[in-house]
Amino acid sequence: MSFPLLTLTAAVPALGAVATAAVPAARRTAAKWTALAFSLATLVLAAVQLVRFAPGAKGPFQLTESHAWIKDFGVRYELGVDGIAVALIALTAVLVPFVILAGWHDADPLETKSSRWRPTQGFFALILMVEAMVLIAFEATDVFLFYIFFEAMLIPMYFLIGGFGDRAGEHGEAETAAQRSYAAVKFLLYNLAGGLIMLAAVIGLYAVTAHQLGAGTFSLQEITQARADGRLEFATTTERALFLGFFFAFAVKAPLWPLHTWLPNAMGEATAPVAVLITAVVDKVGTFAMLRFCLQLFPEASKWATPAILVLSLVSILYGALLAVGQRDIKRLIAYASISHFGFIILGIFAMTTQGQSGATLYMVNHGISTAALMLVAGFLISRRGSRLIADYGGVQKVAPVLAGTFLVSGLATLSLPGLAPFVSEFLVLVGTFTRHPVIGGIATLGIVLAALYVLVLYQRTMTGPVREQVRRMPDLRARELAVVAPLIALLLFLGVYPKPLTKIVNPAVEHTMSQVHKTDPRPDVPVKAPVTAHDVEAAK
Amino acid sequence: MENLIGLLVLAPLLGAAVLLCGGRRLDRAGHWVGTLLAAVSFVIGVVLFAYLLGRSGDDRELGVTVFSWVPVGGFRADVGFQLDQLSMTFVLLITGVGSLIHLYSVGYMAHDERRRRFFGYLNLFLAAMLLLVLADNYLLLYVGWEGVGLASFLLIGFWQHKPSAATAAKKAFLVNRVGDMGLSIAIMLMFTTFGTFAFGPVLGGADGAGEGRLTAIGLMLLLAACGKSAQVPLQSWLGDAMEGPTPVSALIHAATMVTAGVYLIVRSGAIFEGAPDAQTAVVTVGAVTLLFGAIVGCAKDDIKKALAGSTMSQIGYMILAAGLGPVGYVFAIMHLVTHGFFKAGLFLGAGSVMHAMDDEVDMRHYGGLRTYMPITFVTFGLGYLAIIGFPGLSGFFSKDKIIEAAFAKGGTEGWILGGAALLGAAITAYYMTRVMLMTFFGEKRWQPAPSPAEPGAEPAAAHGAGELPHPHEAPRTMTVPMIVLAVGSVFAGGLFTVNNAFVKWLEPVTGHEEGHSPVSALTVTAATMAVLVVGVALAWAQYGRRPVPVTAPRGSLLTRAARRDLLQDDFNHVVLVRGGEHLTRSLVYVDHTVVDGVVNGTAASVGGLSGRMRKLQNGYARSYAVSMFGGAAVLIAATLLMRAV
Amino acid sequence: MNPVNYLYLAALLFTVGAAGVLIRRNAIVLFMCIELMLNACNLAFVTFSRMHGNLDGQVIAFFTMVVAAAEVVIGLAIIVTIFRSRHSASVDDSGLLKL
Amino acid sequence: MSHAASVHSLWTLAADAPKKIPGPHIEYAQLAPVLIVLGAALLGVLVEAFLPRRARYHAQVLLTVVGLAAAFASVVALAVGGYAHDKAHVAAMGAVAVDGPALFLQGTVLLVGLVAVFTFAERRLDPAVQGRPVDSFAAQAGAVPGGDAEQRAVMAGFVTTEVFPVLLFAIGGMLVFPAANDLLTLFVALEVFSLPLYVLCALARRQRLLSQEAAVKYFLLGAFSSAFLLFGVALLYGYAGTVTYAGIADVVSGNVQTPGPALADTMGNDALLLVGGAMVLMGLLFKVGAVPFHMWTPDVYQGAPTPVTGFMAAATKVAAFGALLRLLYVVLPGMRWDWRPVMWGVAIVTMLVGAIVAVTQTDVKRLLAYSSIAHAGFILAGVIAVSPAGVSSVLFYLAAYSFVTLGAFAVVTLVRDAGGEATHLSKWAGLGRRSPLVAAVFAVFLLAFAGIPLTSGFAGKFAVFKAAAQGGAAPLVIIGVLSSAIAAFFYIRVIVLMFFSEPKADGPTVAVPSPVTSVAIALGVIVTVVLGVAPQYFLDLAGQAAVFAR
Repeated sequence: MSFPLLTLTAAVPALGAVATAAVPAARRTAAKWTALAFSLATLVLAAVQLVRFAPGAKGPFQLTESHAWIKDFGVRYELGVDGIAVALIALTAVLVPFVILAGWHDADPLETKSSRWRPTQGFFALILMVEAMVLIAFEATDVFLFYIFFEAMLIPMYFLIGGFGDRAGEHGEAETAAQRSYAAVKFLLYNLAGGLIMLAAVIGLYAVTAHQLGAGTFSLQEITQARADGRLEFATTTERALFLGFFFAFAVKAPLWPLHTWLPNAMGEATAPVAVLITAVVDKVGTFAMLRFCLQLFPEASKWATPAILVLSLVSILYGALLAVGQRDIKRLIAYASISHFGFIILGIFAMTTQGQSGATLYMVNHGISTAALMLVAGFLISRRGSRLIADYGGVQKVAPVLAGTFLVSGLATLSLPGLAPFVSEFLVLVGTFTRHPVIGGIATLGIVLAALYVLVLYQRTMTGPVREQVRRMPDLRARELAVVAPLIALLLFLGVYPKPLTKIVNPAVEHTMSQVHKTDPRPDVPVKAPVTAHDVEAAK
Repeated sequence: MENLIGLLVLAPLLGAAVLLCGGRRLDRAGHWVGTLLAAVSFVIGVVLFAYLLGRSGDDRELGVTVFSWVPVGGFRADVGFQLDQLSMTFVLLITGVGSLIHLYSVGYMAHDERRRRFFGYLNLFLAAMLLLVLADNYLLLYVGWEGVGLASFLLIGFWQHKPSAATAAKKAFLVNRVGDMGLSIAIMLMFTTFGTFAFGPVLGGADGAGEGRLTAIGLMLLLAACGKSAQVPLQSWLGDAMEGPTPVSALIHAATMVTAGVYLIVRSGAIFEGAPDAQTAVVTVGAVTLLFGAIVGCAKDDIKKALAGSTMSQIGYMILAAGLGPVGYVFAIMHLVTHGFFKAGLFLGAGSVMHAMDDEVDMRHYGGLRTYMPITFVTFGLGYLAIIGFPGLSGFFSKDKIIEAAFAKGGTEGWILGGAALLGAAITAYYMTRVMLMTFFGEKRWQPAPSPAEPGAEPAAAHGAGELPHPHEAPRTMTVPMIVLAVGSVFAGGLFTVNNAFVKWLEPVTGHEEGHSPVSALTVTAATMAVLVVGVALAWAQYGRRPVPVTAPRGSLLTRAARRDLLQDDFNHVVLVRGGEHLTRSLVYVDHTVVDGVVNGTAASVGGLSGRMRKLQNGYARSYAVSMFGGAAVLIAATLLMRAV
Repeated sequence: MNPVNYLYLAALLFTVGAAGVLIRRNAIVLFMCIELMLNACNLAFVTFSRMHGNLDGQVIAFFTMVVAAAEVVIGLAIIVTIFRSRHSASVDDSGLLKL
Repeated sequence: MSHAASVHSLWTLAADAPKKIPGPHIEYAQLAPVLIVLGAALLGVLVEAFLPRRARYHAQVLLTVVGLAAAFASVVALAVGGYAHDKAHVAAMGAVAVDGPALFLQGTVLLVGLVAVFTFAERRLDPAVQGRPVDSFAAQAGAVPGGDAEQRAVMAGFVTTEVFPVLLFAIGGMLVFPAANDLLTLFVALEVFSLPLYVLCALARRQRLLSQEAAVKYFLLGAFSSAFLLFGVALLYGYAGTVTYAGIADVVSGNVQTPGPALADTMGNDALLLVGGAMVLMGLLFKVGAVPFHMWTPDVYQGAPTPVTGFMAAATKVAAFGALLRLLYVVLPGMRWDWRPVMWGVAIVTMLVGAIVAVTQTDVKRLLAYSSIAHAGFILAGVIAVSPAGVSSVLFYLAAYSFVTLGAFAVVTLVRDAGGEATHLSKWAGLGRRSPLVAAVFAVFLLAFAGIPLTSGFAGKFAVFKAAAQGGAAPLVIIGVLSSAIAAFFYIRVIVLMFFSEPKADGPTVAVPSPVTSVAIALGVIVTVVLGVAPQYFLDLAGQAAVFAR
């Protein structure tokens, strides 16, 4: 038994959550530093994972751990990572310290109401709790284990959304609280409903495996192996039903049109760091699971559902973008933009090409970083003025140029400007889709125009124009805030110019997925003599 | 030597990074840093040019692959550069004119507190533009393509406190994005067709692909070119782009960036040659735009907007030439270069005038400036002569060739295109003469300075409100570039034509065919001269003989339409902006009431059902008993029924 | 007499008892109706016992009686308590707990 | 055949020389759990009679706890001794089964009873009278609420320590109920645990009118349903000529080789079997609170003293489901094609009605009542599976559910205002701000009810749905999942109320309980988490206990 690195990676934030929660009520700052320290320790462990991960190694999963857990349910504590998971684990581990740092003052109590009321400790402990659960979900190779944490993470997330919000604006405390609680409940119910439908499918999966293999199992490797050996065969309708059950849950989480309406509420009402946690980290579990579970467990059904899913993701792309244009609230705008981006991710996954799926994976990472940057800067902006309405801003660029500049760069990343990371992934998704479905790929390209529209409109209305009176005394980014944004932007630039470290680990995993689905990339119509590319040169070395 | 190519891009990129991230410390010296790095780039360009000249004509292509950028499956995107004669031409134009305009901006932006940032943006632009022309594949070209778009966005909106500038910047970016969409679809089509999008294999393998596919790629490339080069129907942003500082208009929106579309089409010649329909579309766009821009240019009273119309029109010529195939490629590029000189010079002159007139842009408020600013007058005048195609000046050589080539297209098409080009030349002469006359001749129509602009606005008005401007010649940093460009405007065309130098230089890359015009070259030249005279005369009759009214007369229907960009903006506004607003607003409504409504409705109906079922629990033990009794009856009946079935 | 007739009688008594529970208001009467139902059961037990020729049914009848007696004790106690608090033995008057 | 048969021979052979009356063969050791509990109950009655008032409380609590613990120990001993599988058999001349399910459920009931005693014994929540601590039960149950007698009883500091022996009697009945192996024992056990519960319901110290009303409703409807059950027993007896489970099962499955003429006659009459079976089922469904026999549940849960509600909700369900399982698996497997569709219907309606009606509840106890109805539906889904997996899943679910329920009701006893427990939900607003710990604990219970992973509720739900799916009841699983989603809504609503609503100025306070209630709640939390995170051991236990002796 090798060193349980994966368990440790998830255990550290979990321990951190306990430790943070245990800090005495009065010592809020200590709680913050504790949380930050644990999140950084997690980052170190994620980095160790990246180093230990060998992209070319045989077998779909590495760093595996496997222990018996609930024999009766056929459940094993099975962890393992492929390139996709490692990338997303790294994303999570990178983002959480920034989330903590960005939310440094978000949970400071207005006044100490009661010695037992400890919002600060709770806030940071919950964030770490979410991180731990997300990490386990990325690492799990047992469907049931994944499901458990997929569902369980809703609870801390729910408290984060419902329990902490921006300072009340014009509406007053009561209405803000009511809206926040509505958003939290909506988030939870949507996702719970998705999760419960998935539960039915999980149970169905058990019934099928138990019937055909003699003992029920949820091990991804065992199931794919059994399918390859012909020991396990799904009846067509069964496979489709199970696929739909799984997909529904992931489509709610991702979220895919028309299951998206919880996201704008949740992201709008939550504080910016929490919104980042939702869209950049937690939602990624949904798209990740489509790639890992939907496609690998139910390849035939995935192919069967592809046309419908492609259309839905296309609708998501355009619909999300158009609605983003129509928003008056900064955070809701970013939420709808995310819906559009998730459309791209799902499009890439179901394009069933290596470019599409690699692009989708890169997209998950890049969208995580870019949205985090944009949302956090937006959060800094909102915290200065106490309003989320776009109309309440104007001319910020003049008084806070660094804030405006970082906002613009993040926005440009969101609209996938070449040179910044999201461009690479978006283009890969589009190319991957286009090679198989030219019409859908072509229409999806409209998304890049709309993205420019909502980002630039947002920038124009908030940052440019005459300086508004309420904005005039706005301070520029503080050192802590810059420490949050600058590394994210640096990362966006780096991954935009040199995404190879990512593609190197992601590609083998995607090729494995493609082989599970029995799909190969379409050949070019007029293959020209392949030019010798830098890739070949480097590969030859 | 190859490694110098990378340095060419890197130098201004470094400048941009240093200037934008360097902070306030660099405020004092930033502009010189920027100018220096632009000059470094130019020097490298010249070195490379010399190196290329030293090699034989067919061996002037340098290539270097820096690193593998995005390798995924069969998708292999590299960061690699390719320097051939075509790119070299652009490199020299970009870095040369770019350096001059950097220098000019040192003076022009002297009073702007955000000058450092301005130079950062300019350097960023140079880097992106160089990347665009040096890339060895379409995807990297796309990076440069969007990069210049970004720089253009930043520079148009440089005076962000002016809502009009911010709006114009956004509009430019958006319209360009539509074009970019075309470019990305074109790249995707290439990848689907050829499995690669590097210049070499794609252009080399183009004959293997079906015409339909090539036409599709060609049309998408044309869409891209229309966006970047402000061609109909995506021309609407260029006029608004004049909100940017004038050096920007000169560099980006006249000399270099807007010509990227021409570069793209010429570069992709092999594709268009396999797709006659796409070529037809290209020439059509070119012809329409050259007239469109010219007509708009006639009606504008804003000096920069008039020049912007002219730019559109001149690029229309280039696109037209590029669409003609090997007959026109060389002339498209040649006109591009000469236009780079004289249009940049004209813009710098306009900037000088505005600088002198307290940022006044309305030509109706100018007049009689020739005595106050002689250098500006002379350089502007030379540029004017060049653009209208005065014999011997650069515009004459390049434009004449294009008109010839248009006639050489042959058939009705040739007559139409040639006629359009000829008509365009007449209108050019007319509106440029109009600009010249209104600005430098006639009596003074100066107006008191408008109320002071926002603090930190364009070169701060030296005088208080209500005073008449005191025009003066610009400082040395501004006049020197103007003079250099004027020299270029005068001699470039002739230099290129001597010994057919330009044709020979570019031929290995673009190929060249002599056109077979139904009318002789001499006839064309004569006709051109004739329409030129007519144009100048008309303008003189209107603006030289008679005093120019300070407020614009209502004008004819066409004039009014032309003032409003031939209603194209109104069309955009009604169809796209309004339509878009309606669409988004109704979608917001749909999202809230329908999509969300279904969910909330489900929740509400469960709640309603719950409320009604709850009423059954009425507290009376006997009704509970009834329920039990009924339940028992149903249970029994169902059990019996099951057996019966 | 055919023992089946006793069964019909038992069923009838049971139904009458059940109907009484459903329509009478007085808790005591209601309770008596339940007793009637129990007695109907007893009748059925005894009849079946006779039919099958074994004694199980008769023994059960005794158990039923004991249980019924116990129920009376508990039931009356509860009903009397509530009567004392409310001065009414109508089950319809106790409607505090509802919805 | 059993004691009844021997009585028969005595009767018909009366003319012969009287023989020695054969003594019944009773395996006392194997019935020890029941005997210990009932013995302790009798001792408790004696304590009431002979000990001075002041000593009674401690004596009763001690006696009850010791009795239950001893009974539990004997259950464990029996299980360890192999009675759960190898030696499983039917004891006491066919009246009582000693087998896996019986022992598992008896163990569960005893543990539930033990924890319930802790909540019964809580004396710190109500303000002390004259320096004497009082518990949740009426000072003098017979006194008119608000009357002089009550005043005097209260001032005198009377406490109804009788609740402990009464509780023990109820537990005794519940121990027999799932083990009952003939219909007569079933009926008697039913009455033995029901009658004490009726009494317990009427004993609330506060809001006595509600308490009495609950008792009278429970009593009348309970008696009504037991009449149905009894008539069903009569019909089954008429059909099979016997009331033992094995005997009836033989007749149902046609295993009787040489039926007598009467038996042959009635055996042919399926109506007797079907109607009788349905009526017995109805009696049991009433006890588990399945729709449409559920209507007593909310009223009684709300009106009864909260410790009693907790006990009743947990233990009654355990016992009644045990009996239901045994009836369906031992007696009626031969006619499963008749009852399965019907039970499908009942399960579906129960899940949906429970979940839907709960959505608009405003009283926390009623809310939990409806939630218990929905849970009954989920458990029924496992019952319907008709497989060992189904049995074990139901056993596991019952164990998991009962501790969550006990814990939840124990928390309800803590939230109080001037009028006693503050059960109206509006008063729970902002509880999370005021008492984060109590609110968090209650949230854990609610999440377990909602079936969120890592709680016992999830493991249980997964187990029953898994069994149902394997038994081919996929639609049931889907409906179960849907109603879980609806149910989640109202659990979440309470959490929202506690954590995200502003506390009201006149809101309730959370009383600091004595260690007994704390222990009860802590046990609830521990069981909830342990069964959620590491359920394998308990699933094994339930799995091993899943075979019925016939």
